[in-house]
Amino acid sequence: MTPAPPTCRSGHSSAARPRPPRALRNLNAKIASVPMILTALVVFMGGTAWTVAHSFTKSRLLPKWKFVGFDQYERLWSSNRWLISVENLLIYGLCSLVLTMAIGFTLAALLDRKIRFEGAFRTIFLYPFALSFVVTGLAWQWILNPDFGIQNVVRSWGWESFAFDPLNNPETVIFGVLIAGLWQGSGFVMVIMLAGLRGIDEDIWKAARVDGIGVTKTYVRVIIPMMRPVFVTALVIIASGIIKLYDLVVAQTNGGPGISSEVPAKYVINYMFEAQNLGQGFAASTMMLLSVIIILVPWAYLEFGGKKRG
Amino acid sequence: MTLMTHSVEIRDLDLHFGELQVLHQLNLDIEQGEFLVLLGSSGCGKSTLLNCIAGLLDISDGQIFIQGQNVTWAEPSERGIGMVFQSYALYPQMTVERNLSFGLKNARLPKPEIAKRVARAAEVLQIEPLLKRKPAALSGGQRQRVAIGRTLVRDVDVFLFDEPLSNLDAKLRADLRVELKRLHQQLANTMIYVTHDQVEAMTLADRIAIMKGGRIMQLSSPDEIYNRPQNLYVAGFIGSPAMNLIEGVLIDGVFHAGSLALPMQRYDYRNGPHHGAAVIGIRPEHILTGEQITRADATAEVLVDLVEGLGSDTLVYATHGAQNLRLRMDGASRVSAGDRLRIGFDTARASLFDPNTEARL
Amino acid sequence: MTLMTHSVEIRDLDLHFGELQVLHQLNLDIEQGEFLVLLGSSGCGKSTLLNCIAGLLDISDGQIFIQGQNVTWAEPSERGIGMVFQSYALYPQMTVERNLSFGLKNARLPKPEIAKRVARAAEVLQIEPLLKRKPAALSGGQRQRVAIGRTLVRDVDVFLFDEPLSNLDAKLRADLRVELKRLHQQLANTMIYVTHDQVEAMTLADRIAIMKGGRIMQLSSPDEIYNRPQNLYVAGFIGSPAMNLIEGVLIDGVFHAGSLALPMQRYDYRNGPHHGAAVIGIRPEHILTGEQITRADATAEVLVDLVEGLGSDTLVYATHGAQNLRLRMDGASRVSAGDRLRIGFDTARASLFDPNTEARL
Amino acid sequence: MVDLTPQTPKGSPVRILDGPRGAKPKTRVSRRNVMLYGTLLLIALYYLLPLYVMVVTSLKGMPEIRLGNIFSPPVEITFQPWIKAWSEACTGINCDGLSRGFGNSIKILVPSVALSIAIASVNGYALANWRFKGSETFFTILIIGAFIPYQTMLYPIVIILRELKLMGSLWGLVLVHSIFGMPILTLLFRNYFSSLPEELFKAARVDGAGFWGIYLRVMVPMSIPIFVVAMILQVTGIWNDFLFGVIYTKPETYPMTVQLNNIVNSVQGVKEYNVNMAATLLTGLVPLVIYLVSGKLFVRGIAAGAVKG
Amino acid sequence: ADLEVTHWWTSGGEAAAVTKFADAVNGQTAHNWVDGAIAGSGTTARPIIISRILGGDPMAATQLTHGRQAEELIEAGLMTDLTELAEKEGWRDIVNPPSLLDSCTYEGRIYCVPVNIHSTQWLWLSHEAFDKAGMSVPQDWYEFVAAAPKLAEAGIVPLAMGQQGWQQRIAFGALTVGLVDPDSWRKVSLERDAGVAAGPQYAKVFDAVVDARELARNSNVQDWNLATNMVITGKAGGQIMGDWAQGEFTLAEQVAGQDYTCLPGMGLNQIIDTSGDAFYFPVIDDAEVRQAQMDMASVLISKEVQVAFNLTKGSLPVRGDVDLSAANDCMKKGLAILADGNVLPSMDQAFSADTQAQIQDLMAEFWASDMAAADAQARYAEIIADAD
Ligand SMILES: Nc1ncnc2c1ncn2[C@@H]1O[C@H](COP(=O)(O)OP(=O)(O)OP(=O)(O)O)[C@@H](O)[C@H]1O
Ligand SMILES: Nc1ncnc2c1ncn2[C@@H]1O[C@H](COP(=O)(O)OP(=O)(O)OP(=O)(O)O)[C@@H](O)[C@H]1O
Ligand SMILES: [Mg+2]
Ligand SMILES: [Mg+2]
Repeated sequence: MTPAPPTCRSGHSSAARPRPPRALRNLNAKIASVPMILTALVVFMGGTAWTVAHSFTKSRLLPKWKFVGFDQYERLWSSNRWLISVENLLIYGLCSLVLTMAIGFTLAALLDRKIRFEGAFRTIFLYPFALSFVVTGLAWQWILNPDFGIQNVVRSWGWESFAFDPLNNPETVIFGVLIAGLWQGSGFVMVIMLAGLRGIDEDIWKAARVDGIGVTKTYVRVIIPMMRPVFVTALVIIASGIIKLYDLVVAQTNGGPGISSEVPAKYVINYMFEAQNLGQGFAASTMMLLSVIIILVPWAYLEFGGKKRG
Repeated sequence: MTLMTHSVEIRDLDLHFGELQVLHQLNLDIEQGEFLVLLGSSGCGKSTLLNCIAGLLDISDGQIFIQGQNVTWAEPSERGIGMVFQSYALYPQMTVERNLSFGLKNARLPKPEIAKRVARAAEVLQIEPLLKRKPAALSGGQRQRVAIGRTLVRDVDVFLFDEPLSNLDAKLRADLRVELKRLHQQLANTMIYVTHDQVEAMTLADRIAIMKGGRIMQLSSPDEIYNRPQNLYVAGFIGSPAMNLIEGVLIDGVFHAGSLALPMQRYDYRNGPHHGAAVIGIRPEHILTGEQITRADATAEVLVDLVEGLGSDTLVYATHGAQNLRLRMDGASRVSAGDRLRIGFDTARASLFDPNTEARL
Repeated sequence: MTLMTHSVEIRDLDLHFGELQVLHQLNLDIEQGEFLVLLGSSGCGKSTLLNCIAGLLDISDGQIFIQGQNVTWAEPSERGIGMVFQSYALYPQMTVERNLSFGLKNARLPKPEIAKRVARAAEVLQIEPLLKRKPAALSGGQRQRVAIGRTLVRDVDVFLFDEPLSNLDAKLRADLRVELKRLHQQLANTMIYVTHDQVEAMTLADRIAIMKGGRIMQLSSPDEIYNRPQNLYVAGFIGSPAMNLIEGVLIDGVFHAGSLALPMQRYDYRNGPHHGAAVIGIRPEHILTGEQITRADATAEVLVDLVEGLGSDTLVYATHGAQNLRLRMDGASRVSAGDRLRIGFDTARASLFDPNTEARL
Repeated sequence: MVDLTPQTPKGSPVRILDGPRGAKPKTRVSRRNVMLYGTLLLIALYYLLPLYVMVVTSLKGMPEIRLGNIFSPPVEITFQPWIKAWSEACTGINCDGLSRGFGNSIKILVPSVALSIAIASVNGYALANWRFKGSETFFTILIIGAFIPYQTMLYPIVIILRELKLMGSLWGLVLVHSIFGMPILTLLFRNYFSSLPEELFKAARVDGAGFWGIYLRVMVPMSIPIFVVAMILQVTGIWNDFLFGVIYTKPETYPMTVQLNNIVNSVQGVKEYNVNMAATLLTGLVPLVIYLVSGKLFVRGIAAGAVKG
Repeated sequence: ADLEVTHWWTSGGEAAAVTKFADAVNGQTAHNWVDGAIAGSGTTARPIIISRILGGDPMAATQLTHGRQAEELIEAGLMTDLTELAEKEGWRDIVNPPSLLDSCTYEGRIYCVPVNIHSTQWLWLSHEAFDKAGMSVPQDWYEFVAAAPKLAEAGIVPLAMGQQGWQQRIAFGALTVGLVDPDSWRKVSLERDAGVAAGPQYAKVFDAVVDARELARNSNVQDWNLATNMVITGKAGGQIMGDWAQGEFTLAEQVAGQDYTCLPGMGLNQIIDTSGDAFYFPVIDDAEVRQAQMDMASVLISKEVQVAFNLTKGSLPVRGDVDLSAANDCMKKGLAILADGNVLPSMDQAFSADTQAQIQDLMAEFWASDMAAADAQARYAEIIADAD
């Protein structure tokens, strides 16, 4: 279509454009990534480094360079409240992980059974996710209140000895928090699971039916193992929420009764601002970070660093 | 009815998806050990029919018998059928061995029996070295074999295949086609096979059912389908390049179309001679050229428009007046666009159709 | 270097993905107006090569010239190429018209010029009625045409196609193949076409480049490739069913394999006669049967193992001692498994290879 | 393995075309359905309970609340608590309820959502289609950042904002929301853009579109579902945020949640549960409505962006 | 100029009191009080206030508990020096007790305006409750403990206690001041004498807390004012709470001595501490605002405003020279103790926030568990030994 190239072209390399230097290749992408790079380096890395560095100081109300070595950590790990916080987080985290997954998956599986009113059910299970933890905490604090909540109602039906008062018992309070946490978080996990289920090859179901494998068994032995990546996604999302657990506890129990429902994030906040012992707060948050990194780095490496896309 | 039953019988099968009727009063008898291929263009209801037979879809009306048992309401696993899917639907997290044995374990067969059957299937399909691998570590062809193996171990009467080769590349497809054919000769089970690949259908089938819009258009042997299509749809559908279809009129046993006049004396009419409007169908390879032209009942000269050399054959697109003609010639032929070519018609191998009913004359 | 340049020239092209070297010191000259097909099995680097030419992949070493310009480091849009993808890659949210004009708008062409070119392309491709539709409302074939149109409007020198037909069903594929061929005759642009479908390659190409593991194994006309493969790989790769390859030994111009003795007097050696181990390759259709057997240089008797009727042809799988043979016979042949069949060899059309170097003798 | 002799049917030697025919009879109340819907309804009840309690309580007067049962419907419906929560409740010396927080929340919400989505989508696009050396490393750091409890970052961010002279301004808060929304949103967008056919991207490059041209003209119009998901997540997150809203702004621009906290935590004699509930509901209304309206899109978008196989 | 003021006075009585300040500022100066109330006590408010100041966008004035909280901010030069104004108005002469001004002083300069005196050592008793149980109102802590079983019999919660750490800490502090002799108290609180903290004097306190824990077993309210409300309505016999509880009684129109009784120092040691609130003025680089800050400081400490504010809030004014004839019974008790000079430094002055937080954690744990008095005392002694 175009005319033949001009006749007087002597050699090939005359118009050759040199290989562009490395730094300038993909320049626009690099420019566009500046916010991400800044956030990653300055805010997350820088902020973290700053925090870790100050955890070795005797900072009080204001950050100060008064180096005290591992003093803050020693005190941290000898603090009863911190130990209880960690224990609570472990209990809550473990239960929350397992139960959120279980509930989320069960709901998704139920909804995936081609039922009527799927939209309505889905909305009902999902709406708590739209509410803040503060709201969730308040609502459940109230429902679990023995004087006018569930216990009171059941008693008013005539079952006088009925007792359901998780929030005022140090042994059970964390499970009271768990009830609210599950209520809020499982809907979102359900959506993720549902999306995952919808992605499963229809033929697998048919194959299982022809093989005579029951629905439950198909889920357990075939579908769930196939959804590994979905579970990993859900796991990461839930886990990141668990570590940050703070608002819910503050709104629902404020750490009480006593210190029996304290959690690490709350410890951090209280020591940073109320006790005005930044060093202690930073030491606690460094411990939290450390555990996050131990769990996460291998995962992130596998997920993002290792394999390359075509 | 005799005591001798068909392997699969389908009676007056109807299937709706909501408003949409996908299968219409469909009847089909399949013999013991027969290899039946369901062929049709996309969306004609092939998979739907197969799923009805398997019990994976609840039918709207009609009955289904397998080995003489009414299985209309039976569960898929109780029908004595096995199914191989297009995507194979292997359980990805289980080894090949577990894939094969999973159904049996579920049916609570004794361990030694399971081991025996798995070993047997692995032997038949030559997948013994793969037993410990997971599906992800298998090639397409190997996966396909495992999928068949999963059906094999269950000792079923009827094998159902839904386009089991269409995900593979051409070479592998050709190889596996041959293997499948051998397997059928060895096992002699009834097999129902869905495809939209004509080559597969022609090579594999004992009988082919050509479907269109939820109805069976013709159910015959591949040879019959190819050489004696029962209606225009089948005629146009089967064969690549497609049959040349020329509209004209049949007067006193001679077919006239434009300047063409083909004496149809040697034509084998279905219901005796016919007069009036007709469509003649002639396959590209039944248009004779070169020395063979002596065998022709009539000849004509055409203008070559385009030539495609396939190596083994040469396809020639030519025109005769306003009429486009496709010819298949020998791979060694040296024709090129613009040439004028003398061709001959072998009317005995042609087909005639009524343009109104579209049925074969 | 002459003043008259090739359309595309590739010099010593290397490409790595990390550790993996995908293209190895590849050289390729493509003439003005040539239709070049890159053919090879999956993963051999066809798409990679095409992407390098298009500038969509940064090469590791070497140079690329288009119309005599060194475009090794030019942006894709500056190379004077257009590309049609397997999935067509139409912009789903734009109408056909916007799809066509997108590239021109990016190049800031004046509005009237854009309109003119879009109209022209739409006319050539006969998609005028579709201009206001979105891609989702088009059939596969129509989409394909729009994808070509997008390239057409840009008035480029070289068209690149990456398996543009492989997403279509068999029938449509055949039709579009013919259309594409016509289009090339009409436009006379240089076209580089990637496929792994032999039929496409054979029918479309002026020259075919057979690739394997990032290297070009043979670059010749389809006829040459089919009838005079340069090495064992090409011989085995091209042709369906594949060429019969028989190992034996060449002694005094006679090829011996088991009880078979084929006089190779009529064979056209590349470098003069050869002695010692050799592999003979004979295409299924060059094994003669029936009356043609008189033309044969040697005959043998085989046992028919499996017969596949394709309608137009019949494929016969047979054995001669331990040797498996594939034969292609006429569609009307009546052979069945178990038959004994007399066959003849046309040695002039056979190929001989050195089993060590794998090269043609 | 296969018996080639034809089988005689079991039972009657003469097989007639009898037995079941037509569609398998399905009772509407099969055991399976009872189980299925029963379970669903039960769980739905658990999920609805708090909402029900909040609504019912917000419509009762205080005397009725004190009488006890939180589950009983209001005898006498009163909207007074809603009015009070919206425009009368006091914090400190201001008695104008949530109403003034609402406008602020909107003012914070709109630019925050817009900016955070804009940044994250461009980042995701660069990561998916224009990788460069180190891009994945930065991304990994970013993702780990998603796990850092916000509270630990309060001080460093205060310092950053101080250096940028953005402390206390609306834009400071917008920036903070963009930073903390970035990890998850970038992940979503990156996964989504990766799932789009790469050929489209290549086609656009051949067509001469540059980095921004492809993003704006090709990618964005194709990515509505994921933009919807991102929007929903951000609206929920930012609307419900209390911590940043209160720390990085000042009283004139306090968002609704701060007002809510003030109302709920300012106990005046007795806790006015009805007002608290009304205030809570009012605050949650915006995200709730968004969820109700766009639930289906949300699931679709999640399927496209978060769950990769 | 607009003066943005942050504070956490949001309960009914508190809000009414702060309105007096706002009215005074708006009325007596040309400036405008912009209220920045943050509910949820100092825990919520303090991080906000501190971040704002550190972030370079401070409010014009803020409430802080005086004592050691602001020391570092002053040190960092973030707070406005009020010395000039103080000298001009002679604060050193009018502020009573003078220790209040000392708390505002850092290296000889004055940085805050004390606005009230709060004492935390009060036992509030409900007449209605004791009437119901058919008893007379007890006169000290031990009598109260003795009366408890009868209250419980009558279905009354003997001791109302909000289940929040700071309330438990205050109760502990109150019992300490009430039960321990002042010398021992000083040894522990000011000299960090861990030996005394572990000794028999303090053992009494921990036993008393064990008693209190028992008495409050059925009190399951969270907020202090809800606990106060139990006393007001006769659902509870008594409550240990600071003098700000007075505001709630006033709001409920109860009359001291008639509807309720207040016992400073648990009715044992007639001593109170003098903590209180103060206003600080962060440095703002704007002359107009700086002037406004001075004007506001001057208004806050002026006579009429002090009276109006403290009467509403239930706290004591920081000036000895005001007329409090309108004060009620309880306030007068407090004033009398003040006048006698039976005052101790407040906890905020004695301990750093960090140490207080540790004590609070200990108390929270102690109240909610069955920890033995001896164990708690041992841990308390440890905290004292490490205190700074
Ligand atoms: N679950 C379903 N709901 C509604 N319509 C359906 C459903 N499954 C299939 N159909 C419709 O029924 C018709 C037949 O579908 P079927 O899958 O049997 O076609 P097919 O012949 O297998 O086609 P293909 O070759 O593409 O697989 C189609 O028109 C299809 O749209
Ligand atoms: N981005 C990539 N990173 C790493 N390896 C790649 C990438 N793209 C392709 N490859 C590898 O390069 C080789 C050639 O790939 P290419 O896509 O060119 O094959 P192809 O010949 O086009 O195959 P197909 O017919 O399947 O399209 C393959 O082994 C492939 O795995
Ligand atoms: Mg199908
Ligand atoms: Mg490719």
